[in-house]
Amino acid sequence: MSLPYNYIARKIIQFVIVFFAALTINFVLPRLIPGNPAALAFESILKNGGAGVNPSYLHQLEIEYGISHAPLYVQYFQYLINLFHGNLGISISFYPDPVSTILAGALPWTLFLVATSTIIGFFVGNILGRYAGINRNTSKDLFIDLFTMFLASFPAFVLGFIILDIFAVDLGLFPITGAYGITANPGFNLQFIISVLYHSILPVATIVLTSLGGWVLGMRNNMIPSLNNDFINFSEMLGLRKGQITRIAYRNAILPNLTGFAMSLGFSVSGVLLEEQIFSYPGVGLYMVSAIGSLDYPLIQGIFLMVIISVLIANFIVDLLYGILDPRTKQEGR
Amino acid sequence: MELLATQGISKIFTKRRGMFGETRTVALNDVNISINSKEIVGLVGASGSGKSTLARLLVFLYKPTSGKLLFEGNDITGYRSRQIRKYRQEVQMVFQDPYASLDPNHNVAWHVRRPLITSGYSGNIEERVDQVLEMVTLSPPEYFKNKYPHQLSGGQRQRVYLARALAVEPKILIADEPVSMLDVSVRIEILELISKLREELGISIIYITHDVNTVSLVTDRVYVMHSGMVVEHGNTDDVISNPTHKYTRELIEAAPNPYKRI
Amino acid sequence: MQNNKFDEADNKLKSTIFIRVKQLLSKLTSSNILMSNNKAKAGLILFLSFLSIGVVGGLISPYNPNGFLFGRNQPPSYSHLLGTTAYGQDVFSQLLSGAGPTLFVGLSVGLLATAVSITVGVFAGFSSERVSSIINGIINVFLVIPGILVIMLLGTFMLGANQSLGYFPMILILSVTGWAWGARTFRSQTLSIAKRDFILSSLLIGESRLSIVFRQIVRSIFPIIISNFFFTSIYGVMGLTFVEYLGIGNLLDVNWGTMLYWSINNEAYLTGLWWWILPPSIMISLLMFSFILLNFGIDEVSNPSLRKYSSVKRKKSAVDNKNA
Amino acid sequence: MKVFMVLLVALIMLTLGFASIFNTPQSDTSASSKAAVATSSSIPQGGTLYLSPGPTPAFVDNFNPFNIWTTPAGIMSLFYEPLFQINGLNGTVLPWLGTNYTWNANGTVLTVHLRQNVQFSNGMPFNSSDVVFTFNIEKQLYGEWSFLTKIYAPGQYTVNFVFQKPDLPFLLYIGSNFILPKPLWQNVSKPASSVVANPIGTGPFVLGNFSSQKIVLNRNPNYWQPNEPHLNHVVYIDYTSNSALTLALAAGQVEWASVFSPNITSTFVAKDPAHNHYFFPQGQPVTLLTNDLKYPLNNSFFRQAMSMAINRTQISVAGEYGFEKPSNAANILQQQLFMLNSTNAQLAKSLATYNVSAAKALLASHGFVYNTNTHRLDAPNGSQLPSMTLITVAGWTDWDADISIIANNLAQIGIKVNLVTPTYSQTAADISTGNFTLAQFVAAGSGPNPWYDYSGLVGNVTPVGQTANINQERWNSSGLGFMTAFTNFSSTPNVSQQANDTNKMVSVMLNQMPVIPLVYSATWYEYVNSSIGGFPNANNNFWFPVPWYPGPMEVVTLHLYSKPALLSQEIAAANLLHEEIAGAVIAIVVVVGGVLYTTVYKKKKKEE
Repeated sequence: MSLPYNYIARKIIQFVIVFFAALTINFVLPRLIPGNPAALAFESILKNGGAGVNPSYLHQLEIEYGISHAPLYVQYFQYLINLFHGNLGISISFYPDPVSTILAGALPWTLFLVATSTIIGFFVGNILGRYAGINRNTSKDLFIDLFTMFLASFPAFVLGFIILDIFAVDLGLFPITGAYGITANPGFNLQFIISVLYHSILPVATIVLTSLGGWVLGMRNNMIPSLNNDFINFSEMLGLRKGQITRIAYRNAILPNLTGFAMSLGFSVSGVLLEEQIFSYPGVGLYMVSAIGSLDYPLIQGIFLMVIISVLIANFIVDLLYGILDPRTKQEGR
Repeated sequence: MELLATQGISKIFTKRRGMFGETRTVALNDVNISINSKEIVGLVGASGSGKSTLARLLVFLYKPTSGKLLFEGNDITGYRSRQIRKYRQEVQMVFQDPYASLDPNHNVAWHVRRPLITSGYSGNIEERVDQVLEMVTLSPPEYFKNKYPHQLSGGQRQRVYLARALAVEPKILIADEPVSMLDVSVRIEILELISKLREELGISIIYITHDVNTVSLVTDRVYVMHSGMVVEHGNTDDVISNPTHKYTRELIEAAPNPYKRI
Repeated sequence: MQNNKFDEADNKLKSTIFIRVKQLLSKLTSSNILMSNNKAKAGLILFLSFLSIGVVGGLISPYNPNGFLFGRNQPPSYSHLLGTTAYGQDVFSQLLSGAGPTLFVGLSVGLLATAVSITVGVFAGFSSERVSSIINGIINVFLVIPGILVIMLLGTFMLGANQSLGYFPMILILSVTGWAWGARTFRSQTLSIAKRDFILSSLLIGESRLSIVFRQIVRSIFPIIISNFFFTSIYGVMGLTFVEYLGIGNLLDVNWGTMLYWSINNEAYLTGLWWWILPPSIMISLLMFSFILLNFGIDEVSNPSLRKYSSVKRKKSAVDNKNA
Repeated sequence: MKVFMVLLVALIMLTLGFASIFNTPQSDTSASSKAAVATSSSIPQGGTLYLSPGPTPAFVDNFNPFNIWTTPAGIMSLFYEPLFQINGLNGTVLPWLGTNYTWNANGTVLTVHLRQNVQFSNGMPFNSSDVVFTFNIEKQLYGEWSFLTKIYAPGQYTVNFVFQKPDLPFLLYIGSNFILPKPLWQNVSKPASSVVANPIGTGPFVLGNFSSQKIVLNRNPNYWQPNEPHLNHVVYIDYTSNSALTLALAAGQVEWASVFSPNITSTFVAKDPAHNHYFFPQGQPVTLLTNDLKYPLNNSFFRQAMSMAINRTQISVAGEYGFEKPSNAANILQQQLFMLNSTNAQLAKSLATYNVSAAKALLASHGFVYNTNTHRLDAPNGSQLPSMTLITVAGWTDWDADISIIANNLAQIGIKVNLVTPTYSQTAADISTGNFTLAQFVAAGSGPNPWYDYSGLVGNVTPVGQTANINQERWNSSGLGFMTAFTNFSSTPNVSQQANDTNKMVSVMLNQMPVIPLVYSATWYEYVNSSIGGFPNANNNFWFPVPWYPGPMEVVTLHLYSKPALLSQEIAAANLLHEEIAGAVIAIVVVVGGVLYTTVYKKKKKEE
């Protein structure tokens, strides 16, 4: 099970390059948004009769918000230096809280949703896709394909709202908002864990439903050639039972779908950020909207960075996993 | 007259391993070959002997690690893209696998027409296409022109490819195992066609193969290659009947006798 | 005389165009790519009907889609087939008028992003190893960054700054976030094709790289390009609804995305105005469904592995299928 | 987006505080030193108030009094207290930590007498050193009290504020500032950005328990007001979206909130009409900003005609769900209309009345003729009037709907309007730099009198391209007699003189219409009085009723009490318990189902 040094080295280099590219994009993008948060705040104060406010207050605000008029490259190096010290800056809209504190509270919820829904989606989708692949070109296959595809193409947020309305509001079976009940005390206790699981059911279910289509189709399309290949035909001739043959084909088909697993993480995160708003789930998706609304650069950057790092690390892990599972990487490395 | 020659050509492939390490494979080591006009030269060797590398080097698909390429007495080793393109009109290559060397999305006429267009052929292109197809005994040309590769047999495909290579009237044709993937019955036809083309068009041919039998059929001279080196060369009949190198003898002994077999 | 000459040339031109079109049509029908497959057939019919609604929808909509003309929150009736919104607009008219822009954005994103993917992907696959790996790195960056973040950021920037450009900024943003998947596919496909003998052969014949790319590589991966076009168009439609849902598009345009935005912001799901929120959702879903079906069909026809598959005859069957 | 709305309104309300300056007597006034909130000892002690000032992603464990607007806004006023509580609606002053105040003869020294026997929640005594320290550190930090030359304490319970020049208005700015305990803050180097997890102040509540979704406050047993607070606990609950908060209100999980919900009657009130209530006080007008430097908007008659062509009732009903009432044309608050003389009142009404023919006639009298063929307006020189672009903030759905109505309205008099909805920051930037033609925005200020309303509309005319913080419509008010009245108003305490100046200003304003007011902006306020009593309502709007506004929030909270019958029942908690049980059952079912499935699946596999 050892991996070639070559392969790991290449993956690490790739990781670092992508990481730096992401860092740079992260630096540039927020600065594209027009407007200056300090000026906005100052103007509102002034217009609304804040005659007692000294003009130097604007400068004061800028300093406090960490807005710099230094040349971009100086800001960029400052940004990198701060990052290496783990300093993501101070949030503007949640002043004076450090961005790292806010993210420490929000990111775990997002990661929890992403992990749960991706894993459940992957397994359920693969099981359905396997079933569809075995029964290819039958009405079962058609039904599974069409149904999951229809769900995948239904606007995700509308589905979220409809599910919320039916199960939480009308039937009252599930909570409307939050990641845990207000009587639960965060910590490692049974009530809290149950509460968290209970609150995550609707969001996770929605994300799983919308992501199922891709998994099912991918698995089905990998399963069919895998069932048709020579080795399987040969095994069939040797008189292996159907179940065994299916299992062999499944093992061959799941490998390409695993790459999809890594690549789809970015997509999954998008879906989760969206559903967080609908289910009022306190992850980074909620902060993202409010941060953009209030031009909170440090928070926007922090969110961006944390999400990208998470996705990158997940990708890296899946890459390594793939390397272990697929013997061919030992020779080719790709 | 010496048309194309190599002087001490070597080719070393380096492959990176990890961040700093690398492995070196010597594919060609100090190879000297030459070909005169209107001559068919054979390159014989087992797979891995470097004969295909040499062929690709001759058409600039690889660059030599050291040594010189001489064409009509000029050193062409340092040619750049424009010169290479011009040179390639003089030296064409036929591939081993006729199933892979034709674009499945284009018909026969396209394959023959394109080299004419890119080389700026001044005459009537369609007439020339017909002419070339006739030349490789694909007649009537009208019948074949609109066929797609998958509608042709292996032998026909190899003829189409020959037509494509010959359309620009090259001086040298490099045939890299042109018949090894064909049925035995078709092999002789293609080889006869190659010999005929030499007579009719007066071009030189480098015939690369691992099959000692076919070499003796068509070539004037032969180079025997082993582990990236030329181990023996001379007139084909001399080499075959009187091999001096141990490796050549092994090669000849290993070759199946077609008459014995069937 | 002069006129005749021109007419002749004109006629000749016309006839060549005519012949070309005829060839294309006959190719399409004879190749049966779309007709041999039931899924593709259903998808095509669905898509064509959407296309026709998109073209004429604005003209046949019974009322001004943006006018505050009627009573508020009226359920469906004979005069208002799909009821009215909380602002007193006719939902049916909005649905019809909104089809055009929705399709336009979706298909434009499909076209633009696919064009970018082809350029980047094929270029990366058909250039030196170093350039190829650099481009691959760039593609990976775009793949890894969750699109929603970029859409939000670029959306607040571009849509705010350049709204007079209509849907163009939106198409641009969605293309920026949507090209990488295609480029990745095209790159790997090109990499495998570029190694084949027939590409080498063309290089030896003296074809320029550009000519090889357009005459041979693009042609070889054409089914994948079409498939990618449909997927990117799906992304375009999804992206449109998504951008509008976030409220960073121009909310006063009528399209299915803005319809959802307004219905959701007026809590149509809570107050039982199903006729406001469901029709655009279902239309979007059906439109994307038609894309998926088309894609399905093309995939099944062009991807031999989804049919009977045998590795011995792999090359042959691949070739056969491309020309079937 | 709505966070900004809240912030904006918050800042506007801050002004309300300033504004009351002019209604307060200038000298020797001393408020009574009795307990601040008139309470009856018969009100029972106990109960819990659940509230949410507005949606926010999560609470942050920081109660730094330098950032009183951080979420959940309003909570600071339950920990920290000001010298005086000022009613933004009518200017009434309640003595709080200060018992009374006096001005010296020329109005440059303000003396405030402090309440004795007040303790901070950690037991430290409150005295003048805390007040002096608070103001001085804020002066250093923000340059905030730059109009004060000196703050000093002549005695342990007396503080003097020395002004640079007579600045009577700022009394109440000083009065509503939170006072911090000096011993705890004097060694903090960066007080504004330090994290305060354990807030210490003189307020009625102390922090009990914090989590990012819930903050529990406990009664301060040593609070200086007798019998106060009536409530044992105040619980802030986090809701992350408007709709979630609305649903929580409807379910009775929250009893006091400030949230916008378009269908409040069906989603909230209808669920329990006896106890679920809302009341939206009307604030300053939302305006259609015209760029007064641009042709043809540089003509006052043109602006007047546009005003008459706009159907404010339609905007109010269709765009604003009837929550925001049509505005008058004079750009002043609803409750100030009584100040107008009959001429002005008549004009303020007629210019804001939807009258297409009058608008057309007014334009025609100046040569702008409605062309019945093109349905566009032709300028006096015969050319067609170019179309105009109207911008407003994307995502502020009510305004986005409003501009659509305005465009329809203006089309009727032949003005073609293109609609664009940039982001908030872009809109604000475009308006301040003058790169706009028409915009829907709040331009006016607000306060108990028109002087404040107008303060945002006058000033130097900034050229297009340069940033203007006030007078963003770029109206040239000089030479019209407006500025004279404006200055006179601010320098006189005489009420009849003020009324006179007001009518002069209003008259100019109506004739000029530098901006076109549309509807009064509403402040969202919902409450559930099933278990908690004492909420302000439309009939008894005794104090500003929103939970996010720090000063008033405390006054209202001290008025709230738990209804006796429900004291022993913690209804909300009971509901939640129920929910937890349901959750546990479902979670168990899911887990057991999963385990069963996998075992069965494995078994099957083995059989194969």
